[in-house]
Amino acid sequence: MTDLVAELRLLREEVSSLVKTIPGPVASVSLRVGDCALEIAWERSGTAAAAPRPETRDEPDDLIDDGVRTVVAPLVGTFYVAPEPGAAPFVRPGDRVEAGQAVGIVEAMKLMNQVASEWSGEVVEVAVADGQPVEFEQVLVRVKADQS
Amino acid sequence: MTDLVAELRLLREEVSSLVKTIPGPVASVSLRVGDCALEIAWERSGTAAAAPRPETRDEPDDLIDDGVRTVVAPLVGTFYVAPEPGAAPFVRPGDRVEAGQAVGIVEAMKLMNQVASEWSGEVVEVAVADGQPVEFEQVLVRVKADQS
Amino acid sequence: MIGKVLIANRGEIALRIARTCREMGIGTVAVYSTADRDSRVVAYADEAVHIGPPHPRRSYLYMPNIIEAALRRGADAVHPGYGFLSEDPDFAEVCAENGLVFIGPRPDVMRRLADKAEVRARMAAAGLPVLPGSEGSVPTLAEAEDVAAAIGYPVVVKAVAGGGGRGIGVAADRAELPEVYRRTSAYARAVFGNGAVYLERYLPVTRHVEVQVLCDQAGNAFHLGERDCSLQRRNQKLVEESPSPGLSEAQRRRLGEYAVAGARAVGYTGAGTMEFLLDPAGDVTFMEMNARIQVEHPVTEMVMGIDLIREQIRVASGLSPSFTQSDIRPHGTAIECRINAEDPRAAFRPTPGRLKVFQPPGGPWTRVDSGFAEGDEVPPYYDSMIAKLIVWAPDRDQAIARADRALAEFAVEGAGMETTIPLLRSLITHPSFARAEHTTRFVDEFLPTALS
Amino acid sequence: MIGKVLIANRGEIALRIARTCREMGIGTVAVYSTADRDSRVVAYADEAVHIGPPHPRRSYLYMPNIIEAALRRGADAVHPGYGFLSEDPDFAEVCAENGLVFIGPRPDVMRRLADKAEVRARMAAAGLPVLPGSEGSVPTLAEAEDVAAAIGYPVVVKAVAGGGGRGIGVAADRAELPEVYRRTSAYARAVFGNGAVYLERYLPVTRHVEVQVLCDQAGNAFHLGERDCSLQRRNQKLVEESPSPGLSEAQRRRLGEYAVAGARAVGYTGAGTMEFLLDPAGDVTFMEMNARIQVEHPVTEMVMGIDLIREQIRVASGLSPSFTQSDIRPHGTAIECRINAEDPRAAFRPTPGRLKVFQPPGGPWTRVDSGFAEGDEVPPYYDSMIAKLIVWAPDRDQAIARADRALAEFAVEGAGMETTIPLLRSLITHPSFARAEHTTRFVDEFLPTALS
Repeated sequence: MTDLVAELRLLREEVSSLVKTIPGPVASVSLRVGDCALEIAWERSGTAAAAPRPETRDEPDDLIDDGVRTVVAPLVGTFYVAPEPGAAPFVRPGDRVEAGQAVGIVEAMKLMNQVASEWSGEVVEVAVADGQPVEFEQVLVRVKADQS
Repeated sequence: MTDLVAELRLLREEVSSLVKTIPGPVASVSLRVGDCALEIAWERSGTAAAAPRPETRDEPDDLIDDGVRTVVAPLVGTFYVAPEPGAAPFVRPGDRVEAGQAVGIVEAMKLMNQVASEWSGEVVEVAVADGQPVEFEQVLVRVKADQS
Repeated sequence: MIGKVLIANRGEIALRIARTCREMGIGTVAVYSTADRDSRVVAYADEAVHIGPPHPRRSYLYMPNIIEAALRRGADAVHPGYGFLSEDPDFAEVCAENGLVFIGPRPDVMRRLADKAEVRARMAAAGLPVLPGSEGSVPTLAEAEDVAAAIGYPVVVKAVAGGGGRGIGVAADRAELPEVYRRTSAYARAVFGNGAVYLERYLPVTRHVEVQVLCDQAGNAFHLGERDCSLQRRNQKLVEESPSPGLSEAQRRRLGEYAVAGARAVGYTGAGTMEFLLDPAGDVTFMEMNARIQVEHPVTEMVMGIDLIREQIRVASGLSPSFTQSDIRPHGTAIECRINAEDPRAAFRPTPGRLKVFQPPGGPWTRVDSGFAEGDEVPPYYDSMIAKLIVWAPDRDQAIARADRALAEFAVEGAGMETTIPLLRSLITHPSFARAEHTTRFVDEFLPTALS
Repeated sequence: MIGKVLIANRGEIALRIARTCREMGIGTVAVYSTADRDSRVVAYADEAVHIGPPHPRRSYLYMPNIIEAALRRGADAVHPGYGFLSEDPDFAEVCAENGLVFIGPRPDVMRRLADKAEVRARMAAAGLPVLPGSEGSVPTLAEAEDVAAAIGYPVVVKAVAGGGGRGIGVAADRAELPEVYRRTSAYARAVFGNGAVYLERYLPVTRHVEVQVLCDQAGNAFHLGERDCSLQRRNQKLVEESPSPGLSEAQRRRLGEYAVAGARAVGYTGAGTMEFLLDPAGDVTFMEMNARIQVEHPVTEMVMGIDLIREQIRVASGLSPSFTQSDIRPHGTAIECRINAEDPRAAFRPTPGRLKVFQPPGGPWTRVDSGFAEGDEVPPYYDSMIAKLIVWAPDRDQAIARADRALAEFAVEGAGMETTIPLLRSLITHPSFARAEHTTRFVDEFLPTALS
């Protein structure tokens, strides 16, 4: 029961955060975690005037999903772009990655944690320089995911 | 059974929290946890039911001048409706007053200050009872002013 | 005992008084001008009476409406706060005539204190050091020239009816005296309705030190330590602290004795302040006595652990204070910063308007007295002080660090609004202030650098 | 001296620690979960590091991310606050292994203190009064029955790894013991991962009195007076005060001596709390020792004029405290009220959500420690305390009046939000509290009336 509550809350929290952080009017959200699933559809309306649209014209391009996805740090530590000093980096911008492929390492408590891309596609950016400290969920690498 | 009830309640609470936290008018929500599922669809309407309409219709009548004007206390003191105890009141509702005519007295620092109407017209209300304390600019008498 | 108090003031001091009344179980009647309709104290007090339009002359200075409000609402006492009617003997008299306890000294004492030249003479007679100067007022320029020649230049020409730094002129030499005499007298006639002036020797580099006194109706007089108010800009205090840094115990004791002797000499009752100048040699001279609670009273409260508003009410009720002189021992240091809605870069022009953001600091030993809350409007009709920040710490260094920490936390924003917060931070963290070397001229000398 | 502190906590205590660090000129690193992204301390601290998702197990309790954050940001010390990792010996050890000063006692001392049965034995050996009970833990029911027969019913069964009121069962007689023994042991195994329990005689009507201690690394131990925390609901403190009303000077002195002797007996360093029960006859018995700064530490600060966080940091830096035992003299009375976002009418269910209105009180001797400001979101993942209100006054009656005044000023509103403010007001203004006759059972007995 407690776990269920926690999961539900997480689900809700995640959706709220998500909706808050993505600019522009969202049409629908669908989120599934194990047995839990949440779907929300917003009213699509010519009556869009009724909806509070604070930043409507700020970044119109964001309405179009450009397919760029992020690989984030799973924990706090130091980011390394290569498996060892002097070695070639895991990925460079322009490289192709497959889902599950390592894109970097976060060292924490002297352990090397490989970070894998969840997406298959093209590396657009390695956002953190080698040897820099990273926070939880800090964006490490941007990948333009393949159209599915 | 208890668990099921509890789960349902959780679902409901989560959905209402969710709907409160996400911006914009929601068209439908669907939430599934294990065996439980909750779906809600809002009425899609040309009517603005879903849209928050803050102050549009709050006091539309104020736009229409009903011609009622107020005579207010020029100072703090005690209001008297008549020139002396036992005498007839200066004005009664329904009476006609001319601009400059006394409608009451405010006693302050043992001085009797006659209060005159600025308006010619019909007395609608004497808003303060005889012998009551009044504040600065407190409404004493309401007059429906003549159309000019 | 007083059962219901009308608070004849506005802003932070009105709320300050209402808070203590609430804690004492005493009812409160707030009065307000149209501009203060939505102010905190109006919402806070048990009752509130609208007494007039924004202009003070027709509201907070207009006695008939205030007296009527007190009588109609059944108040048995009036607390005048500071400013407005607080030092007006006529108001104290009218209160008495209407059976209202005026929380302050007796009208005759207030009248006596309003004549600065007479007070000076009385204090000198009571053994207090006063600067060499005229005996009483100086009605002619010829007489002024004789007195100035006797006491030596530079001399200060002061309005008999002045106070708080207003109605003062300095003549560097004989050539300047006629113009300074004429100007000061004309100002005094125009502003105070009384052109009489007196002369004193000018003390160039000084500290402003004042002693809090409290006298009950049975003739007991107490002093509650001193405050240093040397951080001033054109006689407007910006920062106050207690105790005064750098005084020896002997100086402190002597100041206290002077203050009590002076208060007795004028038959004082209630809370009052004896102001002194402290010269670089450590000598003090009496300056003036203020017959009211002062803006900076909280620094005394924090180091003494005594609620001065409570004591004022006790004494006005005929009770003795809740302490004896031997209970009064200062602990640590308290500093007050006056936060004004003003633009120091534009000659301290007031910047009234809506407080879009108003988040006072919190945490240990951080006291904020304010009459405003977020969303409130600072009206343009009154003084521009929006809050007093008072901190306490075991020693002065820690108190300065705490004041700076708290000032940094204080968030105030509004369209076109500027505050003295950045200036206060640069003043209190200045090495001269840390070493307590600042004089009353420090701010004026420091300002051009601070604002550039 | 410590130059940069990582604050391994959230909410009011994180901001409280950051404020003192700022005043001391020490850099601060805040850590935060996703839910606290917009919290005050994140904005306030010099640096902030996102350490994990809302669930504490993956953020505020997740050592690797906290240690990495400290190392990566160059912190040389970690302040754990209260709760979370503050009493975890492993965390203290990991800090030490990574060259970080853990602001708290040594890991071995913390380990010792985690075993309540062993602490009890050590305190008894040091001459502190403990309730009749078992020597160490009681591994079998048969043994428990023997011990209970010897000390007399009712008896309390306590988890060795418990504390703060968790893991406790009372057996009124022999018939009840097997079930209470089994239940407490099972709870302890499930919650603390250690099912060991010990027995003590049950003390029915009591006051909860605790003594603040501070020990430096040179072996000096100081006591800073006591706090009375008798207003509790199911072992959750609601109101705390210092000094404890009704103690004689002799009792107070004896408590202080016990506290120092006890702290020495376990080799304590840093700030800690010795908890005692006070029975109606005025006798005290040792209950437990808490190896952390406590929620209610401000009441000690206010009566002593000592910043306990500053002293923690000094002592952790190897310095001695800024005071000696003879400096420590309490002044007046301080009361703390814990303001929780909970609905007392719905079994104290937390009511998280956005603080649409959040206006803390101000004015004299009114301190608010809070991690929130207006507009902030109270997340549902952590405890529901949204602010601590602490007031000081020269005596207890005035402190109660001031607390009530300040509580009345405290405006908190939000969709569906309820707070403990109305309940706190009815508790502190209750005649039993005014006369200081309340015991630890007062709230539970009074609640049905208060809420009806």
